[in-house]
Amino acid sequence: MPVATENAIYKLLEMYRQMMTIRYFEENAIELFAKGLITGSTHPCIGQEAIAVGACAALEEGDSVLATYRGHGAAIAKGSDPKQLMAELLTRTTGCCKGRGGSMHLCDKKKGFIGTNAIVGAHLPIAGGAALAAKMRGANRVVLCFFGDGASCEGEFFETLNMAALWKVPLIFICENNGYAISVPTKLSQATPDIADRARGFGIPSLIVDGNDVREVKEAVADGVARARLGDGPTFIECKTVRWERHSAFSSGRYENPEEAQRWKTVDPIPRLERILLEEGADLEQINRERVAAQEVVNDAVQFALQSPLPDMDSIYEGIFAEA
Amino acid sequence: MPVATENAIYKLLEMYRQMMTIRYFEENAIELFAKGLITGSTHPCIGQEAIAVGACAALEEGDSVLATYRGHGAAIAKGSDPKQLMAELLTRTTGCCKGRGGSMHLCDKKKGFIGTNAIVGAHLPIAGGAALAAKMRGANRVVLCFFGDGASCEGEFFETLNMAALWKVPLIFICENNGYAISVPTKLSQATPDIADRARGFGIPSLIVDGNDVREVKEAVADGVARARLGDGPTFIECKTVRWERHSAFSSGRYENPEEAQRWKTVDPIPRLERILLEEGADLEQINRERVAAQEVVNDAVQFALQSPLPDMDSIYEGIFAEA
Amino acid sequence: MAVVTMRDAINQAIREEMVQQPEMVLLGQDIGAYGGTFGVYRGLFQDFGPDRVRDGPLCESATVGFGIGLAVSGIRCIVELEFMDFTTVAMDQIVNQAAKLHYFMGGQLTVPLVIRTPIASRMGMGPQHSQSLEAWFMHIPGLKIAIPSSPYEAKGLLKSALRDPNPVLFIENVKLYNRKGDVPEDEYLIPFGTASILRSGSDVSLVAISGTVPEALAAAEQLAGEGISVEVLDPCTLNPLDIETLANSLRKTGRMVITHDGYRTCGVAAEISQRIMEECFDYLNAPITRVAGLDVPVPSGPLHMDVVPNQQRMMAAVRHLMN
Amino acid sequence: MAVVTMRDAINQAIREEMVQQPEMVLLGQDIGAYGGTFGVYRGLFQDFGPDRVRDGPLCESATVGFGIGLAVSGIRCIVELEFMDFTTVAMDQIVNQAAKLHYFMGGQLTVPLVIRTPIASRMGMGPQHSQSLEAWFMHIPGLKIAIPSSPYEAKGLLKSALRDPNPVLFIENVKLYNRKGDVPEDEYLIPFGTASILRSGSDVSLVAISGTVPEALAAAEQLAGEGISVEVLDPCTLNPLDIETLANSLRKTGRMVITHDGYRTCGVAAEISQRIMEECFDYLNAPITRVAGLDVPVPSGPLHMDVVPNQQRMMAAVRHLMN
Ligand SMILES: Cc1ncc(C[n+]2csc(CCOP(=O)(O)OP(=O)(O)O)c2C)c(N)n1
Ligand SMILES: Cc1ncc(C[n+]2csc(CCOP(=O)(O)OP(=O)(O)O)c2C)c(N)n1
Ligand SMILES: [Mg+2]
Ligand SMILES: [Mg+2]
Repeated sequence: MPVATENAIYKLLEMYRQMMTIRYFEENAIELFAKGLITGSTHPCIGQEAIAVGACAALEEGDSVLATYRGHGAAIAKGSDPKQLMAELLTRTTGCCKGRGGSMHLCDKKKGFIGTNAIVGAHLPIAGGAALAAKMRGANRVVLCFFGDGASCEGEFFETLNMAALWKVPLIFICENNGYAISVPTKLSQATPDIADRARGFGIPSLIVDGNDVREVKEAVADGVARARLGDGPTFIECKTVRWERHSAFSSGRYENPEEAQRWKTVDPIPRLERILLEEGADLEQINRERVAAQEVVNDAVQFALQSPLPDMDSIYEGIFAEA
Repeated sequence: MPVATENAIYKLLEMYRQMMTIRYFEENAIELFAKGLITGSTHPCIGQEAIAVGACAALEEGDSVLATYRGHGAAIAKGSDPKQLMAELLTRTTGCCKGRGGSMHLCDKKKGFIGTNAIVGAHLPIAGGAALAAKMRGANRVVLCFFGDGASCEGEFFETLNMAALWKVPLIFICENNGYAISVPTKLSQATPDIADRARGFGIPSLIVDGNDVREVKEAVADGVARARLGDGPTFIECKTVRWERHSAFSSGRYENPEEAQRWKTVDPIPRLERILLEEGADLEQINRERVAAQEVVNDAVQFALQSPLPDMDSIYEGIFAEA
Repeated sequence: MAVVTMRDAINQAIREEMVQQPEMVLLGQDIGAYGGTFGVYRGLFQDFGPDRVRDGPLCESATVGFGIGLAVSGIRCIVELEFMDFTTVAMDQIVNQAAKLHYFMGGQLTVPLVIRTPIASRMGMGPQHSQSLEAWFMHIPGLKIAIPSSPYEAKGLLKSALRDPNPVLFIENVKLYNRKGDVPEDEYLIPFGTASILRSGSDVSLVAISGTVPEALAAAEQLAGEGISVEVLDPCTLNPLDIETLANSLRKTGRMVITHDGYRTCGVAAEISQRIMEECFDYLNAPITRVAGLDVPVPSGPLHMDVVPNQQRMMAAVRHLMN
Repeated sequence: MAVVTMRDAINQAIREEMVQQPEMVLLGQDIGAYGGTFGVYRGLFQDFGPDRVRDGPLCESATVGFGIGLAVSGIRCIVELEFMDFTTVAMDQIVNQAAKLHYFMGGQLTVPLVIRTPIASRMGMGPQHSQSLEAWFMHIPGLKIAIPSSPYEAKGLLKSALRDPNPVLFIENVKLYNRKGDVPEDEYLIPFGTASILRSGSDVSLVAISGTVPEALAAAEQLAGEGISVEVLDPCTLNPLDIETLANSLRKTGRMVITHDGYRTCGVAAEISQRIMEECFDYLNAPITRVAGLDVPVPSGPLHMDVVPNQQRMMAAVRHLMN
């Protein structure tokens, strides 16, 4: 049985803590929504934590990330403070977007988290433009963009594949194929099972990974990032995963088959990483320590959010335009 | 040297006459535009006649066709009366669209020519819907849609590929890759040379043909049509061709390299078909007879158009809505 | 008469027409077993099957385009766009294709297509899920527009839309889906271009659109207690617009307030006001007043409820006109 | 002062800012060696090269999206959309992204993006190439809008747009590209929100937008001969809108005609009229009148010239107000 170096274990434990932070964060969000503290809706990424964490682990601080409304995990993995994120979910003035964005619109520019978007597919070309900016500045930075299987039917997805390939921008496409767009299973939205095939048609190196294996995700993304830094352009990575929860706390997006949903828990990326950790030589105590730390971070975030004020109407007209 | 049956020669001669009709039609349109008789612009398909003619030769009367602003040839090949088409270019009341559509908006519903469109890419999903209608009615009808290399960068193109493959609609995609979108050469609009690759990513059978060889086009389309009639869904055919003329009579869309433009004349599909005809056993007299017939048809169309009245403002509010 | 929700009234209209028009097809996302994002389609997939209730991929533009292709082929179609904000990804198909084909093809093509989409302005779903964009479409010749506020209106107008050979934008409202009201048991159709007088009054005309109607009625009720008699009107359709009924009300009252959730600037209120000024200038006792959505991207969170008009703002506007 | 065409004035503004802002990028189609669909970019590709003048594939939505991505990364960008009608295929990026990101991201992102697009309403290119859709964008908070009618305005406003940290829709007009006028040799900027009084007068205020300005001036000239003194105003920007200058004119004249090529219903004239009514009700001697594009899909052929306002219609409206 291979035993990893201490450094490697440390990195795995860090990913583990991040995944647990995301899991707790999302569980709390669902609860807070149920209590009426989050307006509109909230879209948990429970079960998909390995993708956000694995992908962002392959990045450096100066790299950028864009994600969807289901991107709380991406924000956390990119290093955003869960306090400001949770406060944003609760639309408090202390939120990363001053409480205007809410659950679907997170942003933490300083951390390179350019943000989440609530129009399916719309952030893809924006990510492309950010990647073009990175390329033009020649600073070896890359941009990573998360999106779903549903998004990969929208025209903008293809337009972005084409432009990204043409202009060889340092963009990593991360398709989180969780099998559903709200209630629509992929078999009702595309004729072929693999989305990666489509990117290949543009000449973009494309691969499929097990999105519930954080190491596999990380390695694939690291390769893509390396290519991008060398100036070799975009990479497409389809991460097969499952969506455990309903589409959002507001809309059910119920599955065709409840047994299917049950089966998905067997692929939970978190126990899977625990097994890997034990195999690699970590002990249970180390694992528990990270779990507790994650729990604390999220508890603090919830407290912080709950204690923060809601914005008032006095500020409503502020910041429609930026000052010159 | 293979000598074709009389029937085969007859069919080739018919295609020849159609190609010549289109050529003369377009030459006249350019002239009429220069005289100020066509407002806006007009987009000749000179040099691309083999695609329209070859493709439509593989259809039956009840099948439908959609095309772009560069679709005068498609309309003629689908059997529309050049008189009404030319009258429409001159926006006369006798035009197929009563003179409202003009050069970019032709339609001849009775002939199955659903029409041309001036928004690049927009007619593709409309063609998809028409194909879905054909499928739902189960009458074994197919729909054929022409579009350019430029259009194949627009999101709607991909959305339509996806839906057409998914729902297995009887739609033949005919990409007229003439190397340019106005002034933009394909090398500046896509990373890979072949558009057919993209359709393959959706699981659509895709092939590339010499778009200047009317027989090759016809055979490829006939295969696709056969598949579609069997219920096997869409086929994608990329026809490599060249655009001889400026993009339109209004905008130059000049080429990077004037020699290139000269070279293109060497691939003219019309002398090519003449050679084929002679090889297959037709004689020069037969060929000339068709040429003269084409010329007459176009002359008559021009006369008809010029003698027809322009619409007046009294009718301007008529027909915004259809009567129940 | 039966008391039903607006959601059910819409469902009934579709169901009835699905039966009467055996070729009619529904396109959209989440419209299959799931029954539509807001449950409007419940039961239809089960009863009419996957060929007629076609759940599909997430591509609004091509979905509308397919709808047009069906329609020009003679198969009537309803496309659902899940939120009105997403009309932005299908604008060309709606505006340059559906609305114009009949006219510019010289009448050869007709487009019997109904596009249903709900306004979600009072849901707190943030800037990309809260817009009330009816003014955009009213700007475009060739599109009929229905924007009902009651189950009765919704059913009768949708049935008319589904018999119309033209493209119709049918604008619903998430906040009204649970609104209940009487709906006749027997079949009925409401013609486009007939405004409803929801309450008569003599001092001020209050024109309310879609989600603002319940609060407009409440405002009128409360103002009645203060001795101000408010006439509440709902245009029901924006194209055609029944300007005559609105103008007659103005001729009676001399004062008008117009309220809608859509942004104030270049909203529907400006158009209605201008039409009234053109027709009844001499009857105006005071400037026509707008109580509209504020000109800001709608924030998430509780503030969104102050961005759209509420009863207080409507009452304040009416009282101001009375001074 | 030098006499230049509007096309050249725009070209100058871009060229000057390309020099002053070494990171600024141009995106679009046919903007390379070809010099832009209507020649506005002539010479820029040659002088600034393919990295900064990026001719690209035909996909307006992603092109605007790339522009936003550059802008939020701090690289100012101009996207050209070849005809205003094609804004329809990029609406989400313009309306739900560019316009709103700064606000809903709590100020973290700024979008220094200029989208240039020409109205082609007087070209006879038919229903899908003739629209003047400025009212749509005026409806959306978060977008600045410039719509100049002279070389002087165009250059000064575009330079301001190119220094503004916000998204600006810069609306040009194909018919005006060859319009000539004086442009200062020295650098100048025109601030947004300042209407121009193009001719002063005392009887009627004639507010003209974009392509209607030359005929409005001709109408005023001819009416002067009939003894009617017309003040001609150009708002120059629609967001912000300089309502004060227009209102002051109305307070002086008591009568107003507003003219634009855009469709009449829900057009910009309705908004301006409503704002004037709200601010100057007591000064109105007559209803404000619109001379707008007719509410029909613009046909190809010579008829299109009667679908948009012309000098005759403007004069008739003014004369009517004087009776
Ligand atoms: C343009 C657009 N259309 C529809 C929606 C409504 N919607 C929100 S999420 C979603 C499903 C997206 O599925 P997918 O891309 O697979 O992401 P997932 O939710 O599975 O993470 C839909 C249809 C939207 N927000 N934007
Ligand atoms: C959505 C849209 N964008 C831009 C244009 C302007 N335009 C008209 S034709 C054309 C080039 C299209 O090229 P392609 O699809 O290759 O067809 P071709 O003209 O070569 O036949 C462009 C950019 C348009 N009409 N519609
Ligand atoms: Mg999904
Ligand atoms: Mg081409």
